Amino acid sequence: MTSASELTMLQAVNEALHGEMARDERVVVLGEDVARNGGVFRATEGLFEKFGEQRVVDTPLAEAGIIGSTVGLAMAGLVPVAEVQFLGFSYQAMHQIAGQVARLRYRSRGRFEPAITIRAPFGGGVRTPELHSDSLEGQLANIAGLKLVAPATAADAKGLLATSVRDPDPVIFLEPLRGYRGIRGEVPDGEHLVPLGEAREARTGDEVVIIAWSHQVELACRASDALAAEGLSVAVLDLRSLVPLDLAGIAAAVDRCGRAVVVEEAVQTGGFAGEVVATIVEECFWSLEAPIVRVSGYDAPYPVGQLEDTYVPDEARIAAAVRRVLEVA
Amino acid sequence: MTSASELTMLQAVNEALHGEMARDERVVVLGEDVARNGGVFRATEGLFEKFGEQRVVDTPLAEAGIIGSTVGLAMAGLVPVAEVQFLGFSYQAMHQIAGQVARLRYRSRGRFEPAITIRAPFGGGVRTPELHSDSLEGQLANIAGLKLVAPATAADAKGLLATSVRDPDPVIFLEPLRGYRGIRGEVPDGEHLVPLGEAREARTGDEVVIIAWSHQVELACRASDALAAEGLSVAVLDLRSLVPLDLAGIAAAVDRCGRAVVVEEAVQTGGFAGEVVATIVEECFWSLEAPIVRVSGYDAPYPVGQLEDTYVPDEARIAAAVRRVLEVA
Amino acid sequence: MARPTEDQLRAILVDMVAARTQAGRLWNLQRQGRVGTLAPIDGHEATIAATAHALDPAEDWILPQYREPLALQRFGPEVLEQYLLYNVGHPDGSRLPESVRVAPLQISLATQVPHAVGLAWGMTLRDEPGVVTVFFGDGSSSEGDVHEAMNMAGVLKAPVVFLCMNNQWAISTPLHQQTAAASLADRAVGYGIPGLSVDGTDAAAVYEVVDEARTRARSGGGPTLVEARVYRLGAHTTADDPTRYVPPEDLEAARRDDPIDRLETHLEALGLWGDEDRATVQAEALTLFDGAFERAEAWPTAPGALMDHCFAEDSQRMARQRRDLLGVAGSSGEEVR
Amino acid sequence: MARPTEDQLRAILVDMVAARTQAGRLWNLQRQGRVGTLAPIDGHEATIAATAHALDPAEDWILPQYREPLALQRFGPEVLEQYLLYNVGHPDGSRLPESVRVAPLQISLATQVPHAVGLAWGMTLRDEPGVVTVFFGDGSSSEGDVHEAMNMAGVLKAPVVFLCMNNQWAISTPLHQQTAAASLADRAVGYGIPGLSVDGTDAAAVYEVVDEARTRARSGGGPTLVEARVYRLGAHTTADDPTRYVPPEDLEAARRDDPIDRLETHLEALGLWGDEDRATVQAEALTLFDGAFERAEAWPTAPGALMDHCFAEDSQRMARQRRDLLGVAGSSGEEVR
Ligand SMILES: Cc1ncc(C[n+]2csc(CCOP(=O)(O)OP(=O)(O)O)c2C)c(N)n1
Ligand SMILES: Cc1ncc(C[n+]2csc(CCOP(=O)(O)OP(=O)(O)O)c2C)c(N)n1
Ligand SMILES: [Mg+2]
Ligand SMILES: [Mg+2]
Repeated sequence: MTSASELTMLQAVNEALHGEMARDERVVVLGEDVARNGGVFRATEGLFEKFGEQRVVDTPLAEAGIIGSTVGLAMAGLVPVAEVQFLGFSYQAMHQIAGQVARLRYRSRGRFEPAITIRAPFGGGVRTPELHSDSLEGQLANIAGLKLVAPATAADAKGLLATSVRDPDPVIFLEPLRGYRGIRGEVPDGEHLVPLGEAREARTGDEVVIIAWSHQVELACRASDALAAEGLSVAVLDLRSLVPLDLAGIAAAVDRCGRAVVVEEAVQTGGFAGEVVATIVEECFWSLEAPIVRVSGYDAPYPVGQLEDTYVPDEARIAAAVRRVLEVA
Repeated sequence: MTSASELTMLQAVNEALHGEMARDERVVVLGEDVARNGGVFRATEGLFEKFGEQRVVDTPLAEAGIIGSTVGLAMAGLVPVAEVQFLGFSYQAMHQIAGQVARLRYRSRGRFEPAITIRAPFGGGVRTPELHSDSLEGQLANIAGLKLVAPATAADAKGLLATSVRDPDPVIFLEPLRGYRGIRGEVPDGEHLVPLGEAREARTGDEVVIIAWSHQVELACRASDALAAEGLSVAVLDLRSLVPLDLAGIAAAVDRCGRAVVVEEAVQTGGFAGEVVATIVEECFWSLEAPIVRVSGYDAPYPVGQLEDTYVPDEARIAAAVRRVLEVA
Repeated sequence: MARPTEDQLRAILVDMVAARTQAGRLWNLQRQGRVGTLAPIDGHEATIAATAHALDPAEDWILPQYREPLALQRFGPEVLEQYLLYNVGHPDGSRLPESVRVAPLQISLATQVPHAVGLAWGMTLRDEPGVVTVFFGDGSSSEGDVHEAMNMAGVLKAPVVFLCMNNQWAISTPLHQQTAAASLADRAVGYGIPGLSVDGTDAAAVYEVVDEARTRARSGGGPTLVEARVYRLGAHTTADDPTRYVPPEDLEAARRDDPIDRLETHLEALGLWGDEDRATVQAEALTLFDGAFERAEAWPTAPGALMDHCFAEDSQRMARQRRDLLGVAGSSGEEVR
Repeated sequence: MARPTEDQLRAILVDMVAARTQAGRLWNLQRQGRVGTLAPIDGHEATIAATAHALDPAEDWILPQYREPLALQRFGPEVLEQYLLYNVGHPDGSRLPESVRVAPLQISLATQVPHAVGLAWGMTLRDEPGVVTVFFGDGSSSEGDVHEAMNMAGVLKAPVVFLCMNNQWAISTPLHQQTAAASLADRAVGYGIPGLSVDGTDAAAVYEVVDEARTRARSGGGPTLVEARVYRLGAHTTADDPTRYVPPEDLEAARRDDPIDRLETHLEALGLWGDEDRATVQAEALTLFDGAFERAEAWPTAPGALMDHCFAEDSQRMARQRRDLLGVAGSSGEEVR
């Protein structure tokens, strides 16, 4: 049996990076302020001291250059783990992410292995300046050739990141800003791997299933617990990875509950929640006893501090949505 | 009564640009090869000769510079109409499109008016090199602050483009490569305006509605006509604009037919068809008599020439989908 | 190229001292949790204030990065007022009145640089005489947008002053890891435009080069790249701990070149400045600040502001979202059938 | 810096003549609709072939834009074979065997330039001796990626040869509208790296500068920017009509400097080249080409190739899509429950 420690998501991410760099010397970490400073959130703390300036590199301030160079590093047989300081700045590198990283294997017909991981913090609730909190999953999921991973717990942050670094395909690894210090939990010591594409039942239940990922899982669980007090049995399905998507896991939960709420923080139109709804309709339309409700951000840019709490879905909005799908006879 | 002429979509786009530049001297056209060469497809033909090098400008080869400069031009009170030579290269400017163009009004709280239009050809079927055919609607629709217009007919190409240029908000105007010369029809002469956000019933019908936009409308209509020969009544709803989306128009069609097929050319996961399905579920779940089926590209990059026809939805795939939603008793 | 008059130098110093004083107050308010993360101005005052004084607020534009507002008094008192509103997290903090030719702060680094080219180009198309000065840091200079913009401006001969504030750091990344260039002004030749490097702690020198660049731009001579060499005397932001990476000896050396001390010494020698002047300016700066901050904290916020100005008019979906939002602000806002 | 030997010059000429000959054949095939849109090599042969001969195919890499393949014989016959497969629209056309250190063509302009930096950097991390040469055009040089890459390479001292093929045009946009720079080599100083401008129609001169840059890179001296000045003698692509914008007199002047004529004259004077040599080379080039093209046209395509190599393993959804695709390839492939 393996021992475990109580860690924050941030510590879990850091532990995974230490573990992977120690395990595989092909792993290199690059990005803005990731070396001497250990990252602006300390996610890469200690790597520079432990693995040296050759493998842990502070790059110039140039996202397209950073992501573009990971393509070349992969061609050289290395395993780059790049940090985009905030997901909103991945836009500066979108041509490299969508047109190059995502297509390196495809274009070369398997000659080059894009074992590239791009880590980026995202999501709101911590009063950041503009473009630091934006949720872009819906946009990234539409780019063929990319995997999209979004852990909700400290254990998964470690296990999914380790798996992502080892994965032969490019992975965008999303780390919730609010979870860095706000989410903590038991994390297995030593090697810990969690497969991509297997959703996790964060709460069991059979009346409604709330489907979520990343920090929204935490909120969904709180809503589920609150509703349990009212005698409602509300399941929470943590997708863990959006690409690959656990079609069977989603179908099983919806078939069982017959009612579903999908939660995300992004702009509603074109968000990934829409994809989840479409998937449910394709997978288990006949099990549906009520329309699926989306709880999301609004069709407006992620706002400044004073309006953040209005924009970001919270426990109350999620609970209200659950009640709504239950009201339908 | 106004006269009309038979034009290709390309001629219609060109006519709209001529009309808007003549009407409003604040309109400036900029992009790669748009001036002396009249655009690589001749969409801007004659503008340089007619309106001069001040208002029709060949820029350096720099998409972020082009789109970024439209923000400043708008701040100066001009009405920039920029061309991105192929939509796939809007990725190079995505940080300017999503973070700047889309937020100019929002960030300045209404001080600056982003009367910016970004035209871009897209879509497959004409054997272009990589990244020339990609459909990015699903990704662009998730960016709050952008309008997204995708005409399917020559008349709409003129009428929607003229409206887009006059619209006070940023508009991404999508022109189907296959439609440039492949789609032709009667186009009103002189001023012709089509409002944004009003879907068009391209075919009437009451058994199934095919929801589509841009070139897929053409294919959907062919499928509808073929199925009509088998005695099936299949409506085709041309969305015309994805943002703003005609919620009422979609609801009316689905309420009437009870069965729907959504067609798009993009990668399936995260494509805009998913948003349409989610919208239908929200708007008229109880009218649905069968699961909505998506006909789309695959979860792989848009392929090279020999595989194009396999990738792009065609009349046969659309018809098969219609039959499938009808099979369900 | 004109040297600043003694009156101008004194006016510049007044703005610099006021900025430094207000920056200290703002830092304390941040520590009290009353304002959000912000980037201190310390060390940058001479470059910003002298640039502002070399420009004409009635015709010229300033496109800032995020460190500049406190030293832009010359462009109007609203710059301070809105900056404080911005810092308390109010959306209207990014709105300046039509009369103030200053753009909102830019968080997405370097994206404002192409904006400057479009704005300057647009002004020439409209036969307006103004020049656009755009600020960006040494770190930002590595972004592709700066390249695309400077090259485009060279071709268009757009009246832009590209003001690269080289404070030696991009958060924890030192200049030598940012670029191998001997000087960031060396970028100019690659665009066929003039490039000048100036000691950014010397207000008079900055005024001169900006005046020269502005004069050239106004006479159709096109853009100029100005590198202002300064040193970031404070933390990158209130969220940063520079002791992790800034060599103390470098910081010490830089403090000895504090732009404010330099100009004070100069003007004291001329008998134009003394302790009382400083005391008065500091007192006035704080009075101004405290009044504006009080108004900023009291400024009302409505949940609907979330959707205001996204589009000129709400879309069908936005109208519903707004209705739900207002109906249940903060508690429930998902889309209702 | 080494001058090419006469044997090397002759070998370079052989490749240039073969390339020009095959380009003509390819153009005709395109006109017959047997291959897709392509970009002719005419006028660029000396720069490409001489560069290839200055490199070591066993250790060095070439990252092309899209005009180069026909003159890269030195890197192996597979370059031509796969290029033809690419031109008939087969996905495998972008695959070269492990032994061939040439990357797939790049359509998204300038994106290959940061790749070169990462690859060169990666090779140094792995203690491999090779140098990476990346081709990009004068138009592409305006893209932000080129700036970010050259700056990063300067800091990392990555062994890269940035080869800017300045053929005076980006489709219809002439160099003077692309940049106000006097020379694209002037960009180098802004990154603290050496910049050389060379007459790209002079094979010997190109060989020398590339050899010099390569030697420096291999000895840890870091990257070099090389501007090769040539003139695009043909259309931008088979879809382009240059008569709309290319001044005939410029084209005429350029034809007088045809790189092939230049080198032929030089080697004829040395008695190393004559009409028979040309005839033989042309004949062999066509035989090689025709054989390869026949195989390319006959190469089988399977609909499943659409999804192959997207991921190492299909996702659940992809597996279904593949099943539907194969079940109903070309006729119906929408997702089935
Ligand atoms: C495009 C982008 N990338 C990264 C960041 C995160 N970030 C904020 S400030 C900063 C350093 C900026 O350095 P510099 O341009 O020199 O300005 P300074 O802070 O030194 O004044 C970074 C990396 C950002 N805001 N935008
Ligand atoms: C990022 C991007 N923008 C635009 C295009 C469309 N395009 C293809 S070739 C070309 C001109 C390229 O000029 P240059 O780099 O000088 O290369 P050349 O064709 O002259 O060899 C353009 C604009 C593209 N392929 N990629
Ligand atoms: Mg700096
Ligand atoms: Mg060129």
